[in-house]
Amino acid sequence: MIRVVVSPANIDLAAEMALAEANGVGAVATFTGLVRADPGVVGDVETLELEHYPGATEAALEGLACEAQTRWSLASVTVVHRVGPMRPGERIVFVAASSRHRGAALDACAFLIDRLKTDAPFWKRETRSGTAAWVEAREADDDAARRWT
Amino acid sequence: MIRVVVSPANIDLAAEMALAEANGVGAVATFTGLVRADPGVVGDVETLELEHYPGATEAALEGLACEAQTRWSLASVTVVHRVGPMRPGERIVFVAASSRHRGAALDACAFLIDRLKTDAPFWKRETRSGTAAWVEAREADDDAARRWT
Amino acid sequence: MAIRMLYFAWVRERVGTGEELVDPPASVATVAALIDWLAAGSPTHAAAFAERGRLRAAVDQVFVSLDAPIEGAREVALFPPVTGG
Amino acid sequence: MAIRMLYFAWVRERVGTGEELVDPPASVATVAALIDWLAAGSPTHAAAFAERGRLRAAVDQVFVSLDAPIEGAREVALFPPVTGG
Repeated sequence: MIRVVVSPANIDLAAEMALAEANGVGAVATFTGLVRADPGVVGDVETLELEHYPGATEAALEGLACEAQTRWSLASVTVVHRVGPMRPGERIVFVAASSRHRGAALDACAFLIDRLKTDAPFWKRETRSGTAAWVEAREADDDAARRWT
Repeated sequence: MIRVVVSPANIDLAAEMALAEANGVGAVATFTGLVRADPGVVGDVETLELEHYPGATEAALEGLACEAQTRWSLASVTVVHRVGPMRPGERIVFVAASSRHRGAALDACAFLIDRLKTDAPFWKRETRSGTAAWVEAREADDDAARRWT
Repeated sequence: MAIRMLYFAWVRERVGTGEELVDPPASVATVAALIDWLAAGSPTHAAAFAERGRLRAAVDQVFVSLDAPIEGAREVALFPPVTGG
Repeated sequence: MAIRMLYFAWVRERVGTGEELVDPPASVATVAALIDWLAAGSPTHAAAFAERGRLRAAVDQVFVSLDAPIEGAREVALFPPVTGG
């Protein structure tokens, strides 16, 4: 099963886990990314806004999910990414990989989130003390994504 | 936060996730192990029974959780392990690690489940076609645990 | 043939629109040449595209480097490095 | 001094009990020697401990190898390799 969702709706973790577990598998690895308040010199993050490239974003995530499923023979791959405005503590992204044994699920989960960070067209804009600013890409993300090539 | 639970109760995933997320963190990685029916020559698994060493098991899990928290500066570590009889599809184990960034959470989650497999005193007994048999340890588990030393 | 340009994040804000139709001459053969051609025609575009090293591109929704050809392209997107997850 | 022996999984089944108190002589200095002493005193224990390579041990709830000393130990557990998770 490949499940890719890009949506402004809250991410329902229990529902996503139930889908990932519903395959008679032995192992489910997940990663959840949350909005951090991340106090800075100009105050805490009040709002985080996620912009995406409709069509291309979904295609990129489906491509990643297929690549993971083929590479690790997974029973299921889930990638749910929120877009639009959100607040600290809310979920931005949820990825899950399920398989018979744990090694494949854990590796695929790390692969999915590392590659998502560099390969999927999303852009973050933070608002602190009423002022919005685009978040800069992290070089560490490129390094993490390169591990898998 | 370190949370270690060894109990015959069902693992409540949503409640455990809520605890792991309640620290203003940016990343939560989880691993869930499920009972597999795992069809074999003597039929499917009907029941899986988990025996443990009361006291020593909890201490071993707390030791692992502390080691992970120190090694990766985690905001929270959760290890919940079920004991007693259970059926295919039910959760045996849930581990979660949360941190600011994803690398620490993902690595700590893999560490916890790899080391739990070799260092915590649990024993599995499967019943297939009415006959119970103790599950043999896998050499692959020793190899996975050694990665972290 | 007209190309549908898409802009995202601060590129969109600096260009002042998320989408426009453009019709470059046939001599404009790559994404980089397209950027040069757009910048030459408008100070707003020139300012938006000033930091060439911070621009990324997709041609017909496929991520490409700036030296990629645009022959036959129907949609070209320009945007900063991605920051999802 | 008496030692509380604990047995788990198939070791428990083969010994026929999960727990017993034993009082080895002072010359029994290691876990391996304790196993030998128990096996010498009872055919059931001898059978349960026959595959020495498949036995693991803990002394006072700390995992140890079979050549570990048992001086002062109050609790010694014998069991197969663990299979949790």
